[in-house]
Amino acid sequence: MIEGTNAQIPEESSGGGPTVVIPDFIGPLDLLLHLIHKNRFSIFDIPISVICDQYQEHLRAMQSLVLEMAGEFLWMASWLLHLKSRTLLPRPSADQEGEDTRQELVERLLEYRRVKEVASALYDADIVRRCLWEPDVGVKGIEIEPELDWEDVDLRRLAGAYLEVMERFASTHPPPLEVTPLKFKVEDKMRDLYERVQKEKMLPLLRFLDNRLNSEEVVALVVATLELVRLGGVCADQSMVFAEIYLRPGPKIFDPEVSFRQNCSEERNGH
Amino acid sequence: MDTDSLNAFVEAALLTSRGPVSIVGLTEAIGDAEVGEELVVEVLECLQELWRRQERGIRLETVAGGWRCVTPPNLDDALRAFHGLVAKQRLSQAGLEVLAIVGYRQPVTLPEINFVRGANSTGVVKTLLDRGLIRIAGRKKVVGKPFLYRTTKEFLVHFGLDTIEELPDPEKMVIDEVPEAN
Amino acid sequence: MDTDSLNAFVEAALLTSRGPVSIVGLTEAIGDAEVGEELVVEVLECLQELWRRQERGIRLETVAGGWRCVTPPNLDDALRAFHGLVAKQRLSQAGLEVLAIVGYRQPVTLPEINFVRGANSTGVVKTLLDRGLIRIAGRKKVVGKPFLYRTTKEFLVHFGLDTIEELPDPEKMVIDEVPEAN
Repeated sequence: MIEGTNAQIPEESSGGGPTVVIPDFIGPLDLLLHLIHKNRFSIFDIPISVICDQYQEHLRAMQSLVLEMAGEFLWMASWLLHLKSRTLLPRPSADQEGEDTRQELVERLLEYRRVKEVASALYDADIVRRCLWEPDVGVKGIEIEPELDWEDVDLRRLAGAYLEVMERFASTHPPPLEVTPLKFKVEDKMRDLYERVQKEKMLPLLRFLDNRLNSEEVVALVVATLELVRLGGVCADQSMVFAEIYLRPGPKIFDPEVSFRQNCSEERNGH
Repeated sequence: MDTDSLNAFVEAALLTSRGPVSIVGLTEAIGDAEVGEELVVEVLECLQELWRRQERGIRLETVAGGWRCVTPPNLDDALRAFHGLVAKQRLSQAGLEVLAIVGYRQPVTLPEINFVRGANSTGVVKTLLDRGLIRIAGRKKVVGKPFLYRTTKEFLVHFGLDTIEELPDPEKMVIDEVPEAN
Repeated sequence: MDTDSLNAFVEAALLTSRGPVSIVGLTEAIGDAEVGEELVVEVLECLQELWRRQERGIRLETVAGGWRCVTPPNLDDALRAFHGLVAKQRLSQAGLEVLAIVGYRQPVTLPEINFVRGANSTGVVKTLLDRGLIRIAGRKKVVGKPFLYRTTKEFLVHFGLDTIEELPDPEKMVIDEVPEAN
């Protein structure tokens, strides 16, 4: 005998809903089978009208139905209503279409019942066989890695392996550095620094750099300082390692326009 | 290979293998013209008998076309306590239904599974694929080319079946098929 | 816990553990005030004696961390041969990765496979060639003229595909909820 519901089997999509019957019925066919069984009807001779009403009743109780699942239950409700309407309306001749639809319902119920039978046999097997452990004895010198049975390697495993490889590749090969236009030009910084040193006569470089938050600006300033020292526009001195670096006016006059032109030609000649 | 070595080898091969071991594989590895498959089967049956005793912590079963060592089910609680593992998750009713459909109608597509169950089975199919109980076996040559599903060897092992034909016959299980007068 | 169950549990715990098993761990898992460490040691020594016999394929040795199951060293060669044979019906993770790279990026050269995997794949490529899952399809016109690899018809048959174009988008296949045709 088949139980309309198998209370022992927990339903994964139940989600701990309220007191309604939802968790017990995992589909419209399941609910329908339950109703037929409860009323002790034969699948081959379902009083559509009664079943249809009871089905609707249950549906009303299942207010918490998830939208996706609701569709499945409503589809069955409309089917039953359709069948019921045909049984209520007396037809002069044999209603062939109605008979076919009714027959289809019977066949689907029978098929679903077979599925439930096999499922319950699998359930019994699952209970016992979940409790079995395989030995895990090693052999010295052989790494028995958990390999896949070739028969069970399918497209999904193939695709999964590919994604894994590509992910690993991406993580070990970071994308090339993004080249963004420079926000701070060395030339500008040279001009600013030179003018500032000329004006203030002494500039504590490290403290000056500390106030700059942008690392790009710091880099530009350091390069500008080195360049100015090289051209003699400023002098830099430091009393000891890690001590403050003081910039003072240098022996030469720094004319940005001239220097940059010179610089460029020097570079061209140098290479 | 003398009898003692043969026994020892078969036992060691079984205990160091994951999944069922085939008789052909064992015989081939022995590679001794004197040791045929019948003799290997004899050794296996001997071991099976030996391990059946109450005080043994291992059994020998035939499953998925081979022989496989497993612990007796009643030791599960103690072994879980020892290894510090929680119980394996049960299969849901929906999962069991999909397995039943794939099991005896394979190869089968998702729309076909949905139709038989009268309910959407997408998530369930995905879970079963992840658990390795079903696999994709190509595409059906119809509009949309949906994937075809089959049960795996792991399915046979998990449910203790030698071949898929051992799945219970639903026709024989249903006993009230004959309509009663009411 | 009665004597039979105790024996069975200790045997099962040893056989299902890869590393050494401690007496404390065993005694705790048994969790029976009547079963102390001395009794567990007794059971272990009994098993050790039982497994020492010539026709057994398993030994019990004491190591730093406790007691451990090992196969007798004289079976090493035979077991290596056996597991080597078994490996032929199976596919390692590395094999699966190379097969996936050739499948999705064909035609592809060995240096390219190595680059993507970040590991030398020479042996794996050879195994896949031997198994007829990939084939050589000419040489790439670059320095060294390396071989180009493609998948074979056998590959298509196994995965139930008609053409290589039917290979599904890997992202859709694994990440999507719906393992449906695209």
